[in-house]
Amino acid sequence: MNPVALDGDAVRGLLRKVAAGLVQHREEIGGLDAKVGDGDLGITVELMAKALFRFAESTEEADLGRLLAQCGMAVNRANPSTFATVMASGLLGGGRAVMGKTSAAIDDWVAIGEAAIEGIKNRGKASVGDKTLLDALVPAVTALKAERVKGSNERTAMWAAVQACEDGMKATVGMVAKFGKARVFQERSMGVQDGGATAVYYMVQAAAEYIDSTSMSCEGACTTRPLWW
Amino acid sequence: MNPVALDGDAVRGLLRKVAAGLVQHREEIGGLDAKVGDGDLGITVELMAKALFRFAESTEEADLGRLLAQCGMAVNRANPSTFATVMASGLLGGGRAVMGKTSAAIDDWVAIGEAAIEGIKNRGKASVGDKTLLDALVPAVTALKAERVKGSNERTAMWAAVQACEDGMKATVGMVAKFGKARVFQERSMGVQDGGATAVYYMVQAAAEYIDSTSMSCEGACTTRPLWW
Amino acid sequence: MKKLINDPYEVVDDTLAGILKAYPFHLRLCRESRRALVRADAPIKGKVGICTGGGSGHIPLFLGYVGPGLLDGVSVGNVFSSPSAEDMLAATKEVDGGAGVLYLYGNYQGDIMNFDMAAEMAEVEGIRVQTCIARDDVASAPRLEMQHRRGVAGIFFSYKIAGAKADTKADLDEVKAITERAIVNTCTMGFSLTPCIIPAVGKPTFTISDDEMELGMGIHGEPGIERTKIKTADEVATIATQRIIADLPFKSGDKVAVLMNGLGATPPEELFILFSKAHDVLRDHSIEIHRAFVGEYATSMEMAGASISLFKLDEELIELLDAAAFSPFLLQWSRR
Amino acid sequence: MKKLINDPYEVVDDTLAGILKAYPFHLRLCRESRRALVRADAPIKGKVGICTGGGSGHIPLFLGYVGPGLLDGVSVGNVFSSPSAEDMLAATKEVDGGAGVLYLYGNYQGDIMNFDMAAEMAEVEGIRVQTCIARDDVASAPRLEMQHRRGVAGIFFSYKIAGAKADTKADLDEVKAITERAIVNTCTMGFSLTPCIIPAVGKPTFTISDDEMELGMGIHGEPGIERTKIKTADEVATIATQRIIADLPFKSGDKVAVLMNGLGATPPEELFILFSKAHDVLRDHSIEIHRAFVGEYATSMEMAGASISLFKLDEELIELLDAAAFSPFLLQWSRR
Ligand SMILES: Nc1ncnc2c1ncn2[C@@H]1O[C@H](COP(=O)(O)OP(=O)(O)O)[C@@H](O)[C@H]1O
Ligand SMILES: Nc1ncnc2c1ncn2[C@@H]1O[C@H](COP(=O)(O)OP(=O)(O)O)[C@@H](O)[C@H]1O
Ligand SMILES: [Mg+2]
Ligand SMILES: [Mg+2]
Ligand SMILES: [Mg+2]
Ligand SMILES: [Mg+2]
Repeated sequence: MNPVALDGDAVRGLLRKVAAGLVQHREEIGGLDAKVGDGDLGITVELMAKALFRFAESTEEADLGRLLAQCGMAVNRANPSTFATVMASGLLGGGRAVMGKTSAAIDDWVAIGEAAIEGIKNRGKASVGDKTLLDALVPAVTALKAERVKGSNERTAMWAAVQACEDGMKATVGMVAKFGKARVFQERSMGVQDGGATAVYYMVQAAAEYIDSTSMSCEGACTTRPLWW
Repeated sequence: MNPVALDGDAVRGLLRKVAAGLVQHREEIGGLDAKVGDGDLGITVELMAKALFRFAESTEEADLGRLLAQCGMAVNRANPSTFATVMASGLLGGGRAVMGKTSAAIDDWVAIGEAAIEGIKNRGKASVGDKTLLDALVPAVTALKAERVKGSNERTAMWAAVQACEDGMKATVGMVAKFGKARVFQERSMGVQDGGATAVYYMVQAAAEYIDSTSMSCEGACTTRPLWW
Repeated sequence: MKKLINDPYEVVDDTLAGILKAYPFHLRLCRESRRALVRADAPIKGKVGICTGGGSGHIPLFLGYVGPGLLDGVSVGNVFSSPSAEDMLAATKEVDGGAGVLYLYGNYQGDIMNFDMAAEMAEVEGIRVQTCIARDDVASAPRLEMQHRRGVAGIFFSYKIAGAKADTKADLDEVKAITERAIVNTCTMGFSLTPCIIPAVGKPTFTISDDEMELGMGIHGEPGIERTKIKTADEVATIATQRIIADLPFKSGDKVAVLMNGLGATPPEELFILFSKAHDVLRDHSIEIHRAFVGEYATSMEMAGASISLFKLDEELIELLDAAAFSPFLLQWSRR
Repeated sequence: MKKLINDPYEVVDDTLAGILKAYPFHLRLCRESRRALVRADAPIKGKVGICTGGGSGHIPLFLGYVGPGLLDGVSVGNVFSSPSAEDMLAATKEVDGGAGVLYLYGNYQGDIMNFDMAAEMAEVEGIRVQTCIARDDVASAPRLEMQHRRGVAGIFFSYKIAGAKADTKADLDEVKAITERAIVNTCTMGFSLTPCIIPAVGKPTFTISDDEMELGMGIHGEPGIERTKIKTADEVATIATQRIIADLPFKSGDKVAVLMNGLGATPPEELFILFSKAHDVLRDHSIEIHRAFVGEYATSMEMAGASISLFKLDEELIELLDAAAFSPFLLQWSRR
């Protein structure tokens, strides 16, 4: 297997794949937010997915840093709920890590992930353990980095990240929410998996699938309008 | 069987009996008004019954004319819906027919009935055939008068009135409402028995039962507070 | 029955108690009735007094329309039933400032019979009374049988005109004349999605399936023109507006005031969505909106639905409509 | 889902279209956003501009509080979600009359993050921005953790105070200071009987049995203190009023304004029944009601329920509360 590097087109393909993954799980994610929140997270992920897809279709930007930053603005504009705003802050942060680059290899992925986490923490003030999407995202990036240090290939590294992400997501079940509309549920929020963490899990999973397909040279799988459009 | 004449006490007994008869059929009557009206007739007959009962308990009036007029005011005050206002107009009218009297025999009953009908027509402008309580009340009074002319005794006359009242009530099923909130239902009001006519039927039936008991000297049957109080 | 009440039979009296506690500077109870309120400063000497009344369950109708530039007195009955003639008389006596009293209320038989009785009693007391009966509901009878039309939310415009005219110290006949003009110039059509519950009855006044609505329904749930599958806001607004335009009739260049009234459970958002389309239909007929009112002006407790009223204006009516007025239940008269 | 709408995804834009058609003399759309409105006469030179915003589905919150003596600009997001920072910036730019802009909105994370971003962008444009965050919901956190309290209907009082203060041409820091005082002096407790439906979701936000209610519920259906069997109006009003009195805390002789707010489907009659009891509880604590507001001031679409807010007054706050103001969505400011 050759090293995988993503250029602008590949990132656009990845965004489409992630969008499709989100929409597929819209009901499940919305249902979790309805249990301990205001129930709008399903709409948010749907609108976010549409925004990602539309953005991927409409841009030709080659600079990956600008591409991610613009993507963040598009996501925030589409539906500026907490989740989307936090994701937008992550994209804006992540973009900063690859500003000026036109291709991103696995080292860049780690840098993007770490910068995204920083952007999210700056905006939302939450930490790991507060029952937010950070509980899924942070372990995923940590695992990716660890695999990279071990010298694993991209597919192995990504699937390790998916596994860590899933564990993190599942761990939110036992947490008490400290942020957002779920906060007031206090102990009642225990036992319900965090909706935002769940959404991140499906995004990371979709990304891993895209890397699979890319590294096996089956790009183009997601370039036609998906059924749910 | 001796001729039956009603004094103030007897009229009070009769009012209580009528009140009990109304309350017993509150649901049925209200249900009819809900089908072609605003559904409040059940409450109206309940409040009217309570007012009748309370009035009968609270007055010592011997003049039957004044007794009926005061009863009319009490009914109107209790819940001045169309039905109660029309009934109040009937009681005010009926009272005029026995003003100054302290006892009413069957001839007076006929006179009260005819004057009540006039009072109701003056206030409400409806005629027989318009699908109102007049369609039950007018045949009842006509039958009572006819029996009186034939020389029937009070019980026979009253039960003939009940029969005519029932026929009149049932005939409203086939009529189209010309007055009140049922009017707008137009043809849709056909097939539903008139709630006001139904209430009058149960009132006339209760009156006949009371005459039965009176003529068999079992007064006092309704002097204790009824269960529904 | 999900209601925030105490005793279903005390709903009206509890409501009146709350109103008097909330707005003691504006309203006072009548001496001779627990069911009649008047302006705190009634009677206004030399001004025609205006009284309304009707069944409870429609706030701000009727209790909310008492105030400067509006009405002087009001009596209410039980939910959806008329007040008694005695209640009406009590208000009449306390609002007469020597210039007589106008009765202005909706076209319902129970109210008519009781207001007529009250007027007879008032004449005995030496108070001159005239009567105007609002009948704006186009769905309840064709225009040729206007005497059979129900009075619904459009009475709001007649109230405003009568109140403003009386404030000019016009005499009783003049106030009656312009109020009649306001009544004839007003048409309303309603539509409902859900029933309401009379507290003392405890169950819905009618049933309707989850995918149905009633076009032309009255404010007590009286049926209208048609029961149909739920339509979009645009469809409903178009049907209602066109029906009213055809009825009145309006011609291009006319000026109107529009009332988009919510029946209770319908969110304000939906009223604006409906208004948006009504506006476009009027524009397409070159009818000019002088002024719009969007909100709850005549409710039916927790019923979901709305009504649209058009009020055809002329120079004098515009001046009276725009005149200052105040009630703590309402709204927006302080400027255009 | 029984709603009078067109496309569930177009509810917000259709609503805004209706508002602009209904009240063109009062409001205009911002040049750079479809989701931001300002006073028709904005900016007012030399006056601090006040902007609010938040999720849709709460009318008259937020759109209805723009007008003379109140706010200058507003942006709204989708139902129950924040507007974007760009929408907020668009309004900010159009209301700045040179004296800076105050952001005044409810304590929700999505709104905070976006308003913070907007403030950063506004500073870049040379507009000074200060922020006040309303947090009046006693049920959402104890007083010691007031930074975690949700903003609910009581923001109404902060709006009025901020608007009246800005009208005196006070500077940005002065307007911020008194607005903070209004926020700290306001407590609200809500209670709900039924859920509401986000149009694009199409099903209720939560379920609750036919004989249950939730005490302390937030305006998006967030849970509160307790789910219980339905209580009488008197019980609910007593619990809520006492909880607020204990929280603020009030002492005998204090003056307050009271807001009895309907969440949407609850009839006005029930609000007055609730108010009646709240009044009596306050009287028993020798707390004087300076002024009462009963009606729909912050809704949650078709949710049934209500909230009560107390606003503790002092001389300056009374003067500002009673000052004239106007919005076509409201009100009763023309006199006391
Ligand atoms: N401060 C925060 N930092 C990071 N993520 C957060 C934060 N607060 C909430 N979240 C995430 O956002 C999700 C809820 O998003 P959303 O439904 O859009 O919120 P809201 O409806 O309150 O705007 C939560 O499930 C959580 O994962
Ligand atoms: N003009 C009338 N004259 C006599 N009876 C009438 C008249 N109009 C209606 N009614 C009777 O009144 C009944 C309805 O009474 P009610 O429910 O109190 O009316 P509402 O709810 O309109 O006040 C009808 O069933 C009918 O029998
Ligand atoms: Mg949410
Ligand atoms: Mg009826
Ligand atoms: Mg009735
Ligand atoms: Mg409402």
